[in-house]
Parts: sequence; C-alpha cells; structure tokens
Amino acid sequence: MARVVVDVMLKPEILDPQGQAVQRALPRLGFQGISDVRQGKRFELEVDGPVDEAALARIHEMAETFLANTVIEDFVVKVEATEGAEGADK
Amino acid sequence: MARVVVDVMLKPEILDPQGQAVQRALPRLGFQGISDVRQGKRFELEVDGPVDEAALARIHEMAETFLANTVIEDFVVKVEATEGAEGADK
Amino acid sequence: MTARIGVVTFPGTLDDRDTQRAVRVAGAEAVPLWHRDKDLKQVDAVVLPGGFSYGDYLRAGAISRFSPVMESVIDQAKAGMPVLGICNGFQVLTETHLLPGAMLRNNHLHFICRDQKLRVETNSTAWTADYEPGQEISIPLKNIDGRYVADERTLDMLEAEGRVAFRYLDVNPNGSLRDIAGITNAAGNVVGLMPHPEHAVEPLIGTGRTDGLGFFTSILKNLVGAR
Amino acid sequence: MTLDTVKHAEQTPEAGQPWAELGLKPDEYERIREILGRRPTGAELAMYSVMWSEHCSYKSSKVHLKQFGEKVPENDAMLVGIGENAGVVDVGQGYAVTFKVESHNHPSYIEPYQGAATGVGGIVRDILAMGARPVAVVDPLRFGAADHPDTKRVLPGVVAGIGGYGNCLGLPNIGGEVVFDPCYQGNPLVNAGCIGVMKHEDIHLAKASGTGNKVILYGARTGGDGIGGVSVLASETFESTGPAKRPAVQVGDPFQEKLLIECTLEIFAEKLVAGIQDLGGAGLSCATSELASAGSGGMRVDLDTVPLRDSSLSPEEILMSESQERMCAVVEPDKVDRFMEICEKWDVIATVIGEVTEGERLEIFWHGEQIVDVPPRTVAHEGPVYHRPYERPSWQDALQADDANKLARPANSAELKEQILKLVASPNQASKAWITDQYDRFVQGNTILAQPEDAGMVRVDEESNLGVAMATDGNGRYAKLDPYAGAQLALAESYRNVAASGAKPLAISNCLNFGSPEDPDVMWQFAEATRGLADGCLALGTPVTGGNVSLYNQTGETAIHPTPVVAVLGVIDDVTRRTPIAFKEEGQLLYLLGETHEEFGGSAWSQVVHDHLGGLPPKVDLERERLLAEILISASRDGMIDAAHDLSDGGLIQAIVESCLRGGVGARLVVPDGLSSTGSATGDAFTFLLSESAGRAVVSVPRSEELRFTDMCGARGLPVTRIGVVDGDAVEVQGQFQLSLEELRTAHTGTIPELFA
Ligand SMILES: Nc1ncnc2c1ncn2[C@@H]1O[C@H](COP(=O)(O)OP(=O)(O)O)[C@@H](O)[C@H]1O
Ligand SMILES: [Mg+2]
Repeated sequence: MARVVVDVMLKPEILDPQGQAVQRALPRLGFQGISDVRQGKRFELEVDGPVDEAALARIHEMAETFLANTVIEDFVVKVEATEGAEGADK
Repeated sequence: MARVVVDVMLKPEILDPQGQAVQRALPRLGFQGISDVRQGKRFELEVDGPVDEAALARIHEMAETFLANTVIEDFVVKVEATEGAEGADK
Repeated sequence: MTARIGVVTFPGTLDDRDTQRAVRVAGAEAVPLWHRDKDLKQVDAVVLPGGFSYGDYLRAGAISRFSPVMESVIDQAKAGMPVLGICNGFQVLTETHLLPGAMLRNNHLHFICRDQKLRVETNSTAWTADYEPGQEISIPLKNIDGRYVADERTLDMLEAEGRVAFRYLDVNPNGSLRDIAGITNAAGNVVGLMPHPEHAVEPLIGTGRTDGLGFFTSILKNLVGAR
Repeated sequence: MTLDTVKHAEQTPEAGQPWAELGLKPDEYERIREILGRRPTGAELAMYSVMWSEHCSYKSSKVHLKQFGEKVPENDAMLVGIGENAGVVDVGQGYAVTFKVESHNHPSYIEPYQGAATGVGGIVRDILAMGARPVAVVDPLRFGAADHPDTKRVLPGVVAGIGGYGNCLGLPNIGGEVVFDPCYQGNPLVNAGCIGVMKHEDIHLAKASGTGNKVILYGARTGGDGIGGVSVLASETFESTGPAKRPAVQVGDPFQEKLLIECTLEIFAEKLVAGIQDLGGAGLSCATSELASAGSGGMRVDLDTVPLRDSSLSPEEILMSESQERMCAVVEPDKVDRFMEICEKWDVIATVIGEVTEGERLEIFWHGEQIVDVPPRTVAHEGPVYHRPYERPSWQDALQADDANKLARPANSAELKEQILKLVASPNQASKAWITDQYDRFVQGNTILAQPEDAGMVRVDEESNLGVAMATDGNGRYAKLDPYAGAQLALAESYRNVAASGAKPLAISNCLNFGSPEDPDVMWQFAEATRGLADGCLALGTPVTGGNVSLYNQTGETAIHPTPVVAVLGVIDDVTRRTPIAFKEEGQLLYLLGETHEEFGGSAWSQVVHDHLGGLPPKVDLERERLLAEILISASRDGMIDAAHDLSDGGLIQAIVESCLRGGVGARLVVPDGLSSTGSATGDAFTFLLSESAGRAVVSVPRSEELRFTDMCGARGLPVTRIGVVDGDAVEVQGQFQLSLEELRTAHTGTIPELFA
C-alpha cells in the first residue's frame, strides 16, 4: 500500500483571504519576514495495490474532476511511500 | 527568497469528516481502490531572507502555536526552494 | 392543474421544506425529489435548495453534483427545463458547469446572515419575470462560501449578454466580483443566486417582507402560461 | 495484554487497579468492590469511574438540585420532568416542547471551535432523543476581558464553532448572551441550549424494556477521540485526562448529525423504537447503563460488534469513547429490518450490538468473554452523593458593604452624556450583531423573533400560528454579590424577556456554572443560588424541567463568578401578536412600567465607569415580575402596545437606545419627578437613566390606546409613568443632553467588530 498526496491550491490570480488573514496575523504574534501566505488543501490518499502509471493516471483524473475545481484551483499529485510499503511494492 | 510549506493534518485518531466524505464519494464517481482519505491544510509561506536554522525554528514555533492546534493536529515543515531561489541561497 | 415544482433533497440539504412551503404559498404544487432517484417525477421545474449538502465538505456543492438526481437535472436543464439554484443550489450549479464561475469562502471568512438588498438586473429569465428590471428587493442572505468568482473574460461575457441576474446593493457582503449575487444561463431557464427568496414569502417570518415571492410566482406564470 | 474478564477479576482479587488515576476516591473504589462482591474488571472500572464523575453523577450538586423536584409550583403544563434527557411541557393544540441548556466550558477553552461545535451537537441530540424535531438553538456565552489577547483566540473560535455546527444542522439560532468579565479569562463559559417540538404522542423516553428487544447503535463510528473528555469536563485540573495520547476534545461532524436527525425523525414517525438515548458524555457506558437502569429488564451487549474508526481501541476505550453523532435505540425484533432500511436511506451506519434480557444485570461481552456484569442502577443512578461542606465566605460582608450607590456620579449633564456614550459602547452593552450575524436565524422559515429581540420566537404551527419563545439570562456580577438574589434576578430577567415578547412563560431550564465544589465558599454560592432559583420558580409558577451543572470552573484557586444561567420557555397562541423591541411610529408614547430605585450594585455603570463590583444587587420582587408579565402579555394580545423592551443591565437608557436603533427613530424623554437622587448633581436623571432596578419594562403605546393601557395598569396596580415620546433622529433627555442616532449607532455597533473582526 502506498500514499499519494494531492495538493490543491487556489490559482495565483484568485484572492486567498484565508492565507491573507494568516499573514496579517503573523507580525502581531511576533513573526516577521513572511512576505506571503497561501492556504490550500492537502489530500492524503491511501492506495490499495501498486501505484503504477495507470493508478496515477486515475488519481490525476480524480484530482482534475473532483478534488480540485480547475476553474479556480491548481493541483499537484505526488507519490509518498509509506513505511513498509516500499518492500511490498517490489 | 524561498518557500516553506507547512502541512497540517488532523491527528490519526481524530475524526476527519471531510476526508471521510471524499472517500465515500469516490466509488460513486467510479474511482475504486482508495482505502482512506485524509484532508488537511497546506500553507505556503514565502520567506524573506535565508531559510537558515533560525528561520526554520521560528516557522516551527509558528506552526506549533498558530497554524496548527496540536491538541488535534500534527504538522510538518518542509523547505521547498522556489525558482531562482537556489542560487540566491548559496 | 397547477405547475409541479420539484424540490431536491440531498443529504445535508436544509431549506427543502422551506422551499416547498414557498412553492405552495405561490400556489404551485411542491414535489419532493430525492438525490438517489434519477426520476424527476414529471415536474415542470426544479429548485435546488440551500443547505450544506454533504456538509459542504471538499467544496460546497462538489459532492452533490455527482448524485443520480443531478444527472437528470443536468439533462433536463440543457433541454430547457427551468432550474433555480439557491445558495447551496447555486454552488451545485457552478460545480456542474451549468452556470459559469465558482463560489469561494467569503472574503471576511465568516458565515454571514443578513437582510440583503439586491437589484434584479433582468426579468427575462424563467424565475424573474414578475420583477421589473432594476427592481430593488431585500431578502435574507446566509452563507460562508458566497464569494462569486470567474475570470475576466467570463465576467465580461456575462455582463455583455445581460446574464448578471442579481447584484448586491449597499454592501457587497462577501467580496463577490462585480457585486454579483446571481446569474443565469444564456437561455434564461437556469438561474442561481446566493440569497434566499424562499425565506421572504410570508409577512412576519424572518425579515417580515415578501420580496422573494416573485421568484415562485414568476415560474408559475411562466409554466402555466406556456401550457 | 490479557483481557480482564469477569472470571479473571474473580481469580485475581488483589490485582492493582488505576482507580485513582481515573478520578475515583478510595471509598468510591471500595463501594464498587462492595457492589460487585469482587474487584471490578477494567471495563467495569472505566464505566464506574466515568459515570461517577462529577459531570455524570452530579455527586456534589444532587443534594441541592433536589429542591427543584420538591418545590414544584402548580403547573399542568409539565409532561416530563427532571431526570430524562430533557423536560417536556405542553404548549397546547396537542404540541409538546422540550428544551434544555448544557455547558461545554472546558473543551471550548482547549479547542474553541470544536469544543463549542460539539457542545451544540450534544444538546441537539438530547432534544432529539425525546422524540422531538429540534427547531432552534440558543447560546449563552461568557468570555474573559474583551481586550485580552486570549479572548481573541477563544471568542472567534467559539462563535465560529457554534455557527459552523448549528448552521450546518439547519437550526435557527434565536438567542443567547455574550458577556465579558476577567473572571472568565482562563475559563470561558460556553452554554448551548436547544428547543424541540413534537406531538404529545411522540414523546420518547430513555429506557430499555421488553425482553428480546434489540439494542441498536447508530450514527458515527466509534473512535478514540474524546476518551477522557468526561474527566476533563469535571476533573480537578486540565491535566488528568485519562489514558494518555487520547485527546480530550472531540471533533464534530455536523453533516453526520443532520443525517442522524432526519433519520431518527423518520424512525419516530414510523413508531419503530421502544426506547432511545443519545450518546454524549461517557458514551456507551452512559447510554447502556442509563437505558438498562431506567427499563425493566437487563441488557446484554456484544462490544466487539461496535463499528470502529480505529481498530486498536480496547474494550475500555470503546466504552468510554465520546465520539460524537451517535444514538442508541431499543427496537422490537420485527421492526429491526425497517429500522435498518431507514438508516440505509440516510447513509447512517446502524448495528445491533445487544438485546434486552430477562435478568437485572448489564452484561457486556468482548468476543464471547464477559467483561462487565453489573447492576445498571449502581452505575447510572445510584452513584455517590456528597454533602460538601459550605459556608458563607468570609469576604461576603465586606463585598456587600462596598456600596456602589456611593460611587462618584457624573458631575454635570455633559459628564452624564459622556458616561452614557461610553456605556452603550462598552463590550458588554455593545451590539453583538457581529457575532449573531454568523448564525443562521432564518433557516426552517419559522423565525418570528431572533437577536437582538428580548426573546427568540419561532412559529410551531403554520395554520394556527401557535409559537414558542425563549430567553436565557444570567448575571454573574449580581450573583457574586448575593447568589440567592442573583439566581432569582437571572430567572426574573429571562421571564421578563419572554413576557416582553408577548409570550406566556411556562417553564425553565438552567445551566449552573460554578467553581470548585471542594471550596466551601463556592459550595455556599451554589447552595444559595439553587435555593434562590427553586424559591423563585415556586413564586413565578415556572417549574424547572431540567438543566445542567458545570463545576470546577476556575483558574488555579480563583473561581469564576457564580453564574447560574436560566432559560425560560414561553408560549404564544398567535405569533402575529408578538411584540418586538423596535420603536417605529413617531408620536407614540413611551411608558415606563415598574418602579425605579437607586440600585447600582453590580450595575453596568459601576463596571464601565468605575470598574467596581460591590454592594447589593437590585431588589427582587417576584410578585411584581408576575404582574408586569401579565400586563405585557395582555397588552400585546389586545394590541395596546407596538413595542416593548425589558430593562436590565445598563438600565433605562440602554433599553431606549436599543429600541431606537432597532427601529431607526429617536426618542424624547422627560425625567419624571420623585426619584431619589442623593448627592447627584445631575439630579434624578442619573438614577432614571442608569439604575438597574428589576421588574421594569418600557413600552411604546399608540395614542389611540393610551387610555385603555394606563387604565389597565392602574386597575391592576402596576406603577406606570409616561416618560416621553418616539420622535426625531436623536435620543434626547430634556434638560440634560441629546445624542444623535448616528453617534449612538457608531458607538454601539463599532466595538465588537473593532475587537474581533
Ligand atoms: N441544574 C439542574 N437542574 C435541574 N435538573 C438538572 C440540573 N442539572 C441536571 N439536571 C437533570 O439531571 C439529569 C441528568 O443530567 P445530564 O447528565 O446533563 O443529562 P444527559 O445525560 O442527558 O447529558 C437531566 O434530566 C437533567 O435535566
Ligand atoms: Mg442525554
């Protein structure tokens, strides 16, 4: 079994008030030097079976049609092996 | 300038209704073979100046006290060099 | 026989019973529709009511969009059946791409419940015929994901084609681009808006005004007239 | 690790057990051994410890709460009294209403959003379990100083949590309170109330009867969250949170709860359940033992059938888990299939976990091995009872002697005006719209009145226009000065608020928030407050239908102000007759009902202007409250008044400002003669405008009704004084000052957003 991560972020041109609220709060909390904050979503998917090309293609499609709304969001798919998974994969 | 990413996820023992809703929807959409989904937050921080130990320590503290509520959430801090940043760092 | 107006219930829908009441107050027959059924029970029009379908998890409207009932609603809407999406229903309509753009978290990040002034920009839709163009109405607004966004081209197109159906007046309550509170498709049969006309159909209840009744009388006239 | 079965417990009588870590006292542990005739198993120990905690057993408060059942006023509205999930009252036309308030104080300090959210979730399930459709929520809240940095963390989180959960359930939020005081700094009070409506025949009770009936657990899967939540709710410190690594707070899933509500209502409609119980504090331990204890037979549960979210949970943990959004039903065998079908329709997981048995024992098995064998009453209803020592605090006399009536008063009209502007802008008196606008008050389409009205009101029947109203009130400052009077003042204010809206007060619920019961000072406050409340309810004819006690509300050695919160439920036959607070029609006459004395102890003025707390709270006259309520209700029914607003903290001027701003029109006031005005340069005006004498309200009377109205008051002996007229766009006090509505609006509405937005 392996973990696939899908990161979904608002497109750069879309206003991100959540990120802005975080950024505005930082100086008040004594944290300087962060010039921008964007907040997005992280999905951790536990995939049964091997994460091969076919599986990744399906997950890509899932991200595109479901996990992200591509009118407003971009996404990235990453494979992240979980402990003990590597052996099982080979 | 560099980008630091803070991923905040609900602790494994904490209920994640969002992730569950996503997971339950997948088979209906024709996506099989995902045994678990967890949904968390991803913060992308643009850091002015070098991302040295001190900066990372500060970001770690920020994550611990502000970005995550460690009663229910875990977090991971990762450095992700942005384009053109690598040169500047060295 | 009067018009039959379907009101869809998704898991997590909240305003279905209120919408049924509004339909009845206007003199039409309200027909409950269930998200798992493809069968639209021969209704003449469909309302997708407000609420938090599937908890609004992932994105508002994102999961409901894939329900069996929506397959039929999408087909019928494309064939010209009147469809009104209120609040969560509007979010579902953008997620299905029956209406362009998307809904995002309010710019102030809070849920907001207020009596909201709107301008009805067009009465050439199935749901606004009983209003005067430019008429100002006040109806309740209540949501946390009410910020309408679309790219500039889409916004310009909506403006040019007269498809901005409602605009916020006095206060833009959520940062919606160009103060857009609701839009229509090109044919005028599919309309979506964030504020809640179904909560403004009886004096005394809620804000005490009946400014929302026009939505339901419009569709009734439209359907009965068409027979 | 070997399973600690009943057999194993019998064989290893001397095995050490972590009873102390679980919060049990030595004598309590001994009693468990006595009851069982052996040492308890781990699972039994878990059950007893959690059910005998302060939160679940009311061991410190029981002896005082008894009065609510003893001093019961004549009242034929009561259908179900104290002891069930929530009380039920008859509101006429075959309808019954159930309502209750509960606290979720400690979790809301640790995790404000989830703490508050799950507080709403819990109280809604209590109401649902009675057989009712939940129709509205209320949320009395208290926070530390408004300008304290930590309040900026706690308040927005709590408000977002209450809204996030309640809005998602589709329950209009129709009332509550927001109070700031440094005494709540490390211990905010998050109380949540819910109202439900049903027909008389739909009332359900939490009991398991009928041998062979199935016990069905339905709703969310059981997880490891919230284990130890009960201990943290009532434990002595935040540290002792039960087994390590299990977090003390739960995460709520309002979507799941919404499904649970609709599913349960459909199950009720088909009459499929013989008994039902929500799962709240103490989870399955509580639900199974309470159901079995209240029923006639015993119960057998196969714990390994419970659907889990986390397969590593031990049986003890499953018993204690406070995973949210779960219910437990007792169902006749031939109705189980239909029950399951309805659950499937709503995507709700349902599992038969046991059945009602012949004997009298609660028996729990784990993969066939018995791990619990107890008499359920000893767990659920016959827990320890403490007679904690209490004594009037040594500092009470000095506090009362520090008379607020002697504080420096405004030297001239300009100063009076300035102090009033400061008062209406102070966090406690300022508009709470920024908070309440985060709550849906329109959903369900039955809301007649909501914030900032005196009471929330919802329509119950569309045909007849029958409605119910609710207000919640509490004043910790008054209660600190005199807990007996303070509790009665909370009751009186809530009662007055309901009457001012035009509804007839019927019954009350309460949430009693106090410090540590182990402190005799606190225990005295608790004893006095409960005595005051019970006596007050007797005098007003409003029975206590239920409530909640929250103890150990303190930071270190310092307890919060004693804070009894009272929720009064009222009924109105025709909601079209409701009375709003807004002054609308220019030319209408303003009348003050009741008498004004110099009463500044605990007042908002003494706090805002002098940061002072001392003296005595306003005098309580419950006969007067009763008369005032009768007049307000008659006047509303007969169309004699167009607006009414009760007077409480901030006095007359606060009420006038609120009513003017609400209606968008000003008022001209004349200071009546004959008020006492010792040593005040501003004469009677100061007392007139700022005293907090109880038993008063201001009403707006159409000129055509003036005579009829004053005659009615005169005939029934209620003092009534004409104090001015609705007019213009300012609040003017003749001979004193004038404040424009704009100025007032800016002051009144700016404060809270400035602090928290
Ligand atoms: N302050 C109180 N006044 C009257 N009744 C109370 C009070 N506190 C608790 N009760 C009653 O005791 C019973 C147990 O209370 P509680 O444990 O809060 O209920 P639940 O188990 O449903 O959460 C309930 O019937 C409740 O109404
Ligand atoms: Mg209960």
